[in-house]
Amino acid sequence: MEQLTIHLSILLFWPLALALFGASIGRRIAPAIAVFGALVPFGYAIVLLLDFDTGAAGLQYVTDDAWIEALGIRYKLGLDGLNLWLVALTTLLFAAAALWVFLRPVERPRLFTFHLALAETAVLGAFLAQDLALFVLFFDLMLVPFYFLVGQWGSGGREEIVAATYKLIIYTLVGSLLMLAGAVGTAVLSADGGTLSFVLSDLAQAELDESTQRWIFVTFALAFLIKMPMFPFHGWMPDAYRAMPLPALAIFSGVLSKVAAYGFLKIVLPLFPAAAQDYQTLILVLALLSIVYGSAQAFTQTNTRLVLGYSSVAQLGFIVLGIFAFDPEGRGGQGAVLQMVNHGLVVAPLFFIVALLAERSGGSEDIRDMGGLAFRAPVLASLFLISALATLAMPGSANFVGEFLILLGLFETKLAMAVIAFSGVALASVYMLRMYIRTMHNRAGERTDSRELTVGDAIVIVPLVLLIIAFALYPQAALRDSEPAVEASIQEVVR
Amino acid sequence: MKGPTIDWAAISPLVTLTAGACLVLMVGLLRPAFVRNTLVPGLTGATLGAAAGLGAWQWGENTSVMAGALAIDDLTLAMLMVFVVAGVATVMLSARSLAAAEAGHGEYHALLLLAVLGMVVLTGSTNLVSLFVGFELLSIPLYVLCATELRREHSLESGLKYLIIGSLGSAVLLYGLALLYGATGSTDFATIAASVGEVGDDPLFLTSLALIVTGLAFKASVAPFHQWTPDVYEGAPTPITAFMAVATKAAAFGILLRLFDVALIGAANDWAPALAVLAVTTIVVGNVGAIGQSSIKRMLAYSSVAQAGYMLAGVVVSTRLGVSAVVFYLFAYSVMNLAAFAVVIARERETPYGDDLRALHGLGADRPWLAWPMTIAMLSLAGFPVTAGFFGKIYLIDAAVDNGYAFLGVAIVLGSAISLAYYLRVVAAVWLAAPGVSHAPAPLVTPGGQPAIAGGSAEAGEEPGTVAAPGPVAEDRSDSPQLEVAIVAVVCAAATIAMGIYPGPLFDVARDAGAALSGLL
Amino acid sequence: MSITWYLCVSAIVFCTGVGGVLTRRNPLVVLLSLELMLNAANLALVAFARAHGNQEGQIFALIVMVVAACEVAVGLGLIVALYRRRLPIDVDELRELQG
Amino acid sequence: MGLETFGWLILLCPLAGCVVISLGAKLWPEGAPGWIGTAAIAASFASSIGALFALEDLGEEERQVVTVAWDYASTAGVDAQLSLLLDPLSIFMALTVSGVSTLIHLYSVSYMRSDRGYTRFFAYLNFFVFSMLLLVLAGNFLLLIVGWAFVGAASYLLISYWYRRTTATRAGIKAFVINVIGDIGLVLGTYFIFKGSGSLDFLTTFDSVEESFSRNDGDLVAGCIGLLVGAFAKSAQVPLHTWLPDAMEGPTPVSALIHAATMVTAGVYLIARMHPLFEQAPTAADVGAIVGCATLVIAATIALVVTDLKRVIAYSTMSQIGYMIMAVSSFAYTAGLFHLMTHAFFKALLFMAAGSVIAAMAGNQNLDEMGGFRRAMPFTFGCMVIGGLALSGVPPFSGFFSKDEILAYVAARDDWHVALAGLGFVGSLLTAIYTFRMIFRAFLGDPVEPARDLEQGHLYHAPEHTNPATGEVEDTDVGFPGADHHIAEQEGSMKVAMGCLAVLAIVGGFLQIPGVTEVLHHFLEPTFADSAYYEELHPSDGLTALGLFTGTVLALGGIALAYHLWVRTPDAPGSLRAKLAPVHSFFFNKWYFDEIINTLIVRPFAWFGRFGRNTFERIVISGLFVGGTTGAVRAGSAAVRAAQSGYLRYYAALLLLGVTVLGAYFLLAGS
Repeated sequence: MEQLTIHLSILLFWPLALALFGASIGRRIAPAIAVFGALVPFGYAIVLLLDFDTGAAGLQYVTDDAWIEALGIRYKLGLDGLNLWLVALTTLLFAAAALWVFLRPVERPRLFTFHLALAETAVLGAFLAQDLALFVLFFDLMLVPFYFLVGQWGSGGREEIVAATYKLIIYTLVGSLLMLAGAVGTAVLSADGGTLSFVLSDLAQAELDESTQRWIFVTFALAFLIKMPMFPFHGWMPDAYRAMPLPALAIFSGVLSKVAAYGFLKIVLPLFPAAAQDYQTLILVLALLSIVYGSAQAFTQTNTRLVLGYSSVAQLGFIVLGIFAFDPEGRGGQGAVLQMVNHGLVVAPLFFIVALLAERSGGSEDIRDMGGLAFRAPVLASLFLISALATLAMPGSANFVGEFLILLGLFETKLAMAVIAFSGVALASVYMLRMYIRTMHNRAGERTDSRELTVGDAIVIVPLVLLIIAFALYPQAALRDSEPAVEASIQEVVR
Repeated sequence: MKGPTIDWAAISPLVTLTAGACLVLMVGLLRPAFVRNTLVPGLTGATLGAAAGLGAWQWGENTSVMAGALAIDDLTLAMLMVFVVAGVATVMLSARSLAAAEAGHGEYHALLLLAVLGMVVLTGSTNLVSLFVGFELLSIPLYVLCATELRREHSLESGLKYLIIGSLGSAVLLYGLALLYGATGSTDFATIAASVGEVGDDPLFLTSLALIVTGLAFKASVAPFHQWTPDVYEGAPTPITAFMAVATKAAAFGILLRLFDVALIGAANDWAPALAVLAVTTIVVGNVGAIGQSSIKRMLAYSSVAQAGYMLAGVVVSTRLGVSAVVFYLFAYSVMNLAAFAVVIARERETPYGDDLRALHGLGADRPWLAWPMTIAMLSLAGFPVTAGFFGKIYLIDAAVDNGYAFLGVAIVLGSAISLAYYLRVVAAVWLAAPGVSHAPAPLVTPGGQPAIAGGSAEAGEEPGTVAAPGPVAEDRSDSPQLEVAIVAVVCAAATIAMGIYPGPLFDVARDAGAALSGLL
Repeated sequence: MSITWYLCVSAIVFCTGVGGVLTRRNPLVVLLSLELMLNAANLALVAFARAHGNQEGQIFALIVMVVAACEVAVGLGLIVALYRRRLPIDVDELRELQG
Repeated sequence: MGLETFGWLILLCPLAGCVVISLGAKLWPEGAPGWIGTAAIAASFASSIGALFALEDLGEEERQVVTVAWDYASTAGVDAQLSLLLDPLSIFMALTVSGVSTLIHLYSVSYMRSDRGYTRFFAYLNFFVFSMLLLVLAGNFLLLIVGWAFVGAASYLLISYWYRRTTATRAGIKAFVINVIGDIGLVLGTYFIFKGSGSLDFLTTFDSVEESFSRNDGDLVAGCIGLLVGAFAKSAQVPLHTWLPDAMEGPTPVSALIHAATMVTAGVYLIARMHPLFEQAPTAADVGAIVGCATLVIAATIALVVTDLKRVIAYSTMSQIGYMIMAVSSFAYTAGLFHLMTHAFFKALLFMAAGSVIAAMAGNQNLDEMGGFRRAMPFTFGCMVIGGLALSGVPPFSGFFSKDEILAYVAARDDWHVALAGLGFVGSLLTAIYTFRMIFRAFLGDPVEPARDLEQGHLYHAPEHTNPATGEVEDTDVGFPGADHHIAEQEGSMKVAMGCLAVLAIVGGFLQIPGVTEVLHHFLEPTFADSAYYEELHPSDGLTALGLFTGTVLALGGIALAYHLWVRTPDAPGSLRAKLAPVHSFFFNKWYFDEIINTLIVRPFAWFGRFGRNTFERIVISGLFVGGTTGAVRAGSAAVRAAQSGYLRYYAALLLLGVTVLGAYFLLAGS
């Protein structure tokens, strides 16, 4: 039986508490305190990572208290193989972002750091929540800080920014509001007369009939597909990516999309297996479309942010392919979990690098204004190259292992789709190299000046890249931990 | 002969309110400015506080008084709390308002107290007669209060509109009550409930049902009987608007719950579908109508229509869960609306833009202590997590799905989805719009001219000072934040967050209130 | 004599009131029409009281009269106020607030 | 030290070299990186020799050692470990690769000295060698794929080494993408095979191949075809060859190392390594043989007409690899690998010599502008001739034995393979012609200006450096081609490297003289012990003799013809070209492969992308989805606000309307 601990609550609320504290102290000190507030959870996550009982099924470090009896909502947190590495990734990226903000001050730092911290708490909450209502709560809460981050610190004209915030919030919140209805429906119908409970483990027990599962599945799927985003629900993505301040964007693209993918594995598959079966093909087709379409876009866009944005659309497509492969061995699921971590790990440094590139090309983030930047910046170039190669899942990177497992799983159940999906792998190499060459190589642009990255930049980016390499050498670490959890979450479906 | 035994303890809140009203009216006649600006509001607040205290003391007694005409039960008392909160807030918001000064503080506050009294009677009534009395006792003072800014045409217009449409509504209601009495042969809810069974398909009864639904739906501003709401809300003095938006709504739903879920529960099959349709219509109309309104008060009016739709869904399901959900939502709804209105009032007084959205531009950089309450209120109204609105919605959806009205749940979330468009517009104005509001003084109201209402005329005429530039009103124009307004905003916002983080106790209150209604499964 | 006739009369009176509210533009007349509607209700109440042989209806009717009086008082007050502000005494002119 | 230690050392030395060079980039004194790199590779070569002896110590049957570092991705029934397979084949490849690489590094030390990217160059070069060795030593499919992709990446980096040249970057991305397509083929093939065998480990898969697959089993054939796609992409076989000629954008040592000696032969190694699978799926093997044969002819024809010195050699490389692929796909493993080795020697030699000439031409690679370097550069000329003779298969040079062994074995495979062998002989005639066309045009005839300068003893320098491909002015910031040039005549290290290779190109063939020595065959036996053909497939002595004779005749004939055309009657080629205009243009445009691929794949996709960006996003995503919803809501709002007319009496009317509707509903529903 799982014994209760308080660790996760500390991990969860530390950043927010520190940020509030820092904000109350003063604008000068706030960023420093925020760094502290982000580094401690990272350390905490590392400890949990090491202390985690590998190979054990079920939750660990469980926190479980009654919160709202009237609605059967419990404050239940827990770690398992699914969210362990994602939590670590989250804390890591937020720590990086906090450092970045600390090293290159923003205006109104107190609010900025506060919003960052709120975002961290929300994301961690969504990953740790073991209660459906709690998950929905944190899932929606994630939006609030990003609304302000885009709105107040966004780049571009006032109109574009406001439009971007509207699209971002309304698109994503429409989805999650539907999910709210779905969640309540799940709880009520599962209880069916009995005592109401939102706790996931309880909900997993009750078998909803197939028609119910279907409409609830749709609500959840919409919320997650919009959040990722997947074709054709990506309408909010370009504007939001264009406007969002880069440290926030690194997190947004690195972690928030994973919450959605995680939601599929953690909630949808165990709770609505029958519906998942019914809609498998539909979702897979959407994923394939995302891969092809996202790659095509990434291949034609000239704004570096959008190249990365659309590449994420394609990468998320792969993750979803893995989740919905439903191969008996669970290879697809394993690959998906690994790939979530990988993608977060590679896309964050890329966005930081984009910021550096913009500085070196007269503030423009358009690859047509860049070129030849590698000349005096070999280190920057190699960091960029490593991240880029990892992103295009070059064999030898952990991303490759992820895609290898994903496609192997899909290959066993849906051969044709797997073959189509491979086109995405080829296209990835095209758009990532295109971006690398057009920025780092070729003739130098007019307003570019090639400078090596500063120590401050290195402090943020180098560790991330080193982690990419380390992970490439030993992806087994994550796979080992996630195996039992993945099996557990897909067993209902593949049976 | 000996008179009937009276349960003084039970009716003590009512007595307090009545006495308070008379007292305030009398005291209001005294000259010194201190009396008018401090004592009268103080007394009003005290009265409300006392009523609330007595109510709390009576909590759980669930007694029936006045020969079964009134039920002082947990539902009534819960509503009483809402009224008191709204009343106190209104008193604080009116402290420097033109309206109170023009109408005369005594009258103004006395009317306020009487309206509260009427609301309590309405929600408590278990008899058609007391229902109607309460209904009018709540309406008539409000007609007057709406028109108290005598020198502002909008105020008068809203007053008259409210009066005429309101009287029409009450006439319809009254006719309905008459027919209901005719059909069932009694004005007592219990007896009606007993006899509803056999008169189920009596056309007399059915017609009365239609008329009653209309009358009450009108007060709760349910579409398509909502049309007075935007106009009146916009025209009325803002403190009164806040009061109406919160308290009237609460009273209307109190009686809706009591009448339909107790007296008419037997005919649920007849009215439930109709109310469900009304609920959906209301949700759509309210949310859609609010989009693109430049006047914040008007926007809030439409939003209150939409919120009425949500709560009506709770009435439809006619289960304990439904009642509790509505009660909880009413609490949430009150605090978030009061916070919003408080900010509007503050900005009305310090910018030349009145209640126009421009008045909020750059508030975030300018007045964080007003910006945050507004933001929280809007997010809560939109149903964001960690605010009261979030759990309110969950509770309502829960109730709806639980009794097989899943589509109402979906309607609620779709409505909230639409509502984002205008709530976020406000938040955007607060945080994202460039500050650049000149704090030029708003156009002053010129002194002179005789106010119409007899009581008000004397002093308002003699001392235009209270109306015009100097004195407290002048202070409001200055940049100094009006403390009491800010307090209302901050407290209500804090309450919103608190309910969003630890709603447990409130859920218990709501559950008791729900339990108070007999005849529910 | 059956109660139906009383009801018919009261219904007719009620409809007359409604018609007045809908057609007349002078607020005074509108108020009068509203009075008609209330009194129609009163008639019905009394009739029912008689039919059912209990007093509740009559009590109700008495109370309604009082309430009606209050309404009219307030209404007249407002109209006077409008008049003082030199505003047109015409409900159709009162449309500053709309949209 | 044991075999396993040597195995890991082979891998780690180049890796260490790469890391050390790049980390110390700022500290190293002038020229140090070159020597560090060379030393690292030499060390790796030494450990290969060590491994060779360690392997020889073992008994015949246990000469297949697997050594595991750690679990790489072992989950959900997938067994992927970091494991090396040390057996004669892998050691043979390791020896060839590290040996040739050492010499080429040595060559580069001087050749690249004045390039500003000197450090970067050697870091890349070491990384490449590491990847190549990983490829040949890998013990399971996953690791093989990793090495496979790494060499592709290294080749990309080195092709676009002069990265300010748009031609170079374009060639680089082209090479990379085509190689990725190859990787995909490889991965898909792996999936198919894994599906049957349930294991990624080589030995496990091979041992169980009979149980897992029936002969010509559909999955197995599909899998082997997938592997072949990978092999074709890497070894520049049609139709995936178009990247190789463009790859000549890279510095000459790169062309010598990657695009002649080592990487491009990976396909040959792959097929040899997978022989148990191919023998179980002969259909796939036949495909390989046919494609190889086609390539060797097509490439040879193109090489006849190309005027770029390096591209001539590149096409000749394609053609030679065609021979090897054909051989291994016809199960003539020894012959294929033997030619792989000899080809590595003489082709690297040819490239080095060419590099020296190009340096003398100040970076100009156009044959039409060369001539008469014989007297100016005797050493280079000598090496070029030796390489040329070996390439055209003139006895007793190495190419003679290897190529003719291939043809003999292929002919002996079965009747229709004879046809392939016949085409092979045609190819060897063409080979002789284009090789000596190149040599004669570069070295004979009357000297051009650079040659004359050189005879006076000073090296020619172009007034301004231009990109030979496009003629655009070079950006000398990023190296190319360095302040001054270096030719073999003046550089000791270049002399040494070329000398060694020249010797090897002469004597390399003696390892396998038909009927005399069979060193290679015996050495490789343990790897191919399970092969059904390794011992059985043997050409009759008569066939061998015939082959040797024909080969000699064709080679000499080709040289004579070339001499006649380009030395004796210098105007003959022009008239010939005029006569055969269509054929010439067809060859000159490389059989229009690039154009076809462009129109079939690249253009449609680019169009799709633009369509998505300009049309779909605007009309559907933001138009239909966003615009549609907001539009509907706006319309509703307009309606509601229109109803809110402000007319009191309308409100009253609507209210009463509502009552009536409600009443009607109740009366209808109730009764």
